Amino acid sequence: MKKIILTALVLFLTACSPVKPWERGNLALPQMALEGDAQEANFRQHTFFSKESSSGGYGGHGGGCGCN
Amino acid sequence: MHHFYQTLAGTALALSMSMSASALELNSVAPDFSLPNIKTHTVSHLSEYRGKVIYLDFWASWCPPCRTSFPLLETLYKKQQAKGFAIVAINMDEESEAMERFLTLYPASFDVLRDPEGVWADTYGVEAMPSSFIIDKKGMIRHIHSGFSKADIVDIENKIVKLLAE
Amino acid sequence: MREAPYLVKMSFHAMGSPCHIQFYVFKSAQEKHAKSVIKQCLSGLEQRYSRYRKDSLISLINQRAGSGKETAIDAEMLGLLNYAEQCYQESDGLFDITSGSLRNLWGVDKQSLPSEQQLANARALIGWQKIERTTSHVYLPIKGMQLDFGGIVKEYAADSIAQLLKNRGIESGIIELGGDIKIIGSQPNGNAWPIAIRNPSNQNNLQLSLHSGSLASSGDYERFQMIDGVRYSHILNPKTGKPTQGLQAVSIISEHCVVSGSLATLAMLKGKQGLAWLKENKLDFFCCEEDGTTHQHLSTYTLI
Amino acid sequence: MSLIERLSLAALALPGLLVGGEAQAGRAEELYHADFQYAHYEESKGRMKVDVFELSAVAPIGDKITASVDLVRDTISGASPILNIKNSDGKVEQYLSGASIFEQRDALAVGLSYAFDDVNVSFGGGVSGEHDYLSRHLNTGASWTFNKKLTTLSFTASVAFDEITPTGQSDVKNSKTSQKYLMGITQVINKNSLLQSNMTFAYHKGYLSDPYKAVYVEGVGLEDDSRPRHKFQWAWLTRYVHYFKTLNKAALHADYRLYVDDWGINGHTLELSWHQPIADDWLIIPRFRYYTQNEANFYQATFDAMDIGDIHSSDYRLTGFGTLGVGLKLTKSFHMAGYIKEVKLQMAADYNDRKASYQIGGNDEGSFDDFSFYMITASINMRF
Repeated sequence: MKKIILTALVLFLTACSPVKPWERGNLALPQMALEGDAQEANFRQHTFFSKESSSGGYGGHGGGCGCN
Repeated sequence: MHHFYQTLAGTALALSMSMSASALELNSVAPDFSLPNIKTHTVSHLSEYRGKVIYLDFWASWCPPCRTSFPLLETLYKKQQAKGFAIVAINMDEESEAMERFLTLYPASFDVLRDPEGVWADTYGVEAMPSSFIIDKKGMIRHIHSGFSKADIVDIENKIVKLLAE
Repeated sequence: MREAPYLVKMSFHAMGSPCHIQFYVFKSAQEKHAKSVIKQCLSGLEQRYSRYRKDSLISLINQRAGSGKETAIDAEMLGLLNYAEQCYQESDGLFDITSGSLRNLWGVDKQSLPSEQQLANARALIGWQKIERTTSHVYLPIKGMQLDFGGIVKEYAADSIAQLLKNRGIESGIIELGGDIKIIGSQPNGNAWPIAIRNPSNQNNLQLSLHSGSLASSGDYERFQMIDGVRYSHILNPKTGKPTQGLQAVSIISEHCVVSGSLATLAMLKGKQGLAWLKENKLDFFCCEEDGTTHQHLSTYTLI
Repeated sequence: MSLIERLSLAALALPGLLVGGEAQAGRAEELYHADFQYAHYEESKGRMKVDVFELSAVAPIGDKITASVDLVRDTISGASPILNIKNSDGKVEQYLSGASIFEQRDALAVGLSYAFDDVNVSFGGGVSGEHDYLSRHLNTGASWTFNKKLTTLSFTASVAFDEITPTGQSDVKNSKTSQKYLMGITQVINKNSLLQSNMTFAYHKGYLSDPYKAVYVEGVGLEDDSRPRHKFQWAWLTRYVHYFKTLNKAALHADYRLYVDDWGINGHTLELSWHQPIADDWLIIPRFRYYTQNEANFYQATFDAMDIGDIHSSDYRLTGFGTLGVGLKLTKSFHMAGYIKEVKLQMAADYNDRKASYQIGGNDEGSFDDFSFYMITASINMRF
């Protein structure tokens, strides 16, 4: 299983077309944010987590304007 | 662990090598360009600013550090303008409305030019948003600076003052 | 099919020594642009790091020694200082760029040995740990302290020019600045660049060919002085304040010229243990002892 | 590393050799955040109701450190299922807890994050408790952005220590510890789309049963809910976001999560949401969610003397079922140049219907467990 994931990731990394730093305007828009409203997302996931058995997966960083 | 460290160093080297291929170099001539000026609605050339110390800034309205930088750059410009300091801010928003809305919130009295396709950002090898190049009176790039945080304005002003005194 | 590239040769004087640069280009525009980039790089470096120019950044720092006034530095100077610190640590204090003040005692024109008192005073002005520096400023706390980037800047210039030309699509060439050599890439027909290392004791030079990498030498076959019939090298040991004894000359081959240069200087500074140190670190070297015997170890690079 | 490698690495930091821009440290945003949210959750059949008040604040310290604090108060009321009984004609009915329970849960969490050039590390911890339950947790995480800032690797790890002292059994103190690890990658695919894929591993050890739930054993009576003392969970979430400039700059969000645990449960979650900008700075976001899971291998609605082992449960969360949900979210943001830089209002409502028959592959458990629930949130976020 691990090998498939790794090869998928590597293939996938190389498949992306290079995006120049100044071409990230669309990715930085609020409607494109993975975590638009943290509190609302946490409440929603916490509710589903306490009503269903599945949980996990959410979290992590990245995307957006890539400014530093 | 040792082996891992070495491969990590190896990849870091490879990555850093590939990243820097297109960037411009310190102490090289700043390539001249001509871009539409949003105030005069004419085309401005970098060479028009020859003899001045120039803070050339590549920015866009959607980039948070640019919001931090504009008010600070505006004060710096007002303070040093008389001594032969110019700011050329190249906006790269795809649509000019977004830029206009930004400039109503963060007014700029220095020159703002338009480069939506990022043609000159490519030539200057912009690697991060925002990126700025400090150019001396002889047209040479003396400092390259990517990103922007509040504390940077002090260091930038020192460099500008030093170059103005040259 | 791209037309055949043609060879461009440049010979000039920079950083106090003769320089020869050769590279292949396809169009004259490329040649013109490359030449202007090389001149700007060298003049920029000389203007900032030459101790002989009163207006250079180094002179400004040295003049302000002990004055309480610190000097702002940019990313390049910060990089050089960090690199010098690495060399200082690797040589446990022998490679010390604050030994600038020793230069005056052992200048080429001096006819007599400096007195013990003069040596003691000079030693008091030396010590890398004495430098006060941050990522944006540097300050020499004692009046008379002097920084000297000899052994770093000329080799750094060779590496910088190679990088500048590579960025301009020039893949074949060789850069020689006062004996320090950096290869841009092998010749268009695939051959390596022939190089000769001068053997100080006899005239048959060592022939060598390099496809890539760099070669830098340290030693006293050009800069040395005879005082009362005794030969003194210009490589000075910051701990004793006296010229090193042991090896007469060392040449090192490695990827970056700045690394080859500092390793060669380090070997000379090791004095009597120089040869053992070279072997222990498995370096590619050619060296000649004071009695004229020569040694060499070339693993990754080939002899003609 | 050999001498020559050490020197070479130091040499490569010289601008002349590694020619290019200076990478700058620090994080993008240097603003203070203050967010307040009210949320309400309510189930059908007079079951549980929850009101949640949450206050979060974020403050930058220097140009590298960011501190955060989060305060939450839940008030829970209403009834909750405790038991399934098989009635005289063999049909299963669900019994709710008689008295209307009223509980209040308070939680505090704090965090610190430090931004290097391309790496961000964070540490945090918190405590949350009710009259019969105390949980303390610690977490840490790191993210590394590289490949011209197009790729971000994230790693998080957290550990939680929970203690349960069921009401009416003050001498009993059951504890459990949970460890959770996440590794994920976020990749910009092109100007208009990005993908995030995270994998989480969770391992729980200790008292995992529910003290307030029981199982009905035909001909014998009732037994306490009794689950294994360890549980391993694995989840793989993939999120895709795509920008549609021509549809008035809308964005599609599509998430799929695969879940497996060693209690025999496999779960699939699919969420689709359409983020549509309308007028200036209004966003209208319709969304759809489908969830399905099968039952745990020790779950039965009711038991009989033959099949009652020492591990057994009738908890409605461990059976097989599916949930269909729809929702709508509205946000409006105001941008200003003064002391307050941005104010954002958010309102959202979701309706979810859970049925055994919605489970993939169907399920003949009967509808005694079926119920629906809705969620409402309203929040104000301020940046200054």
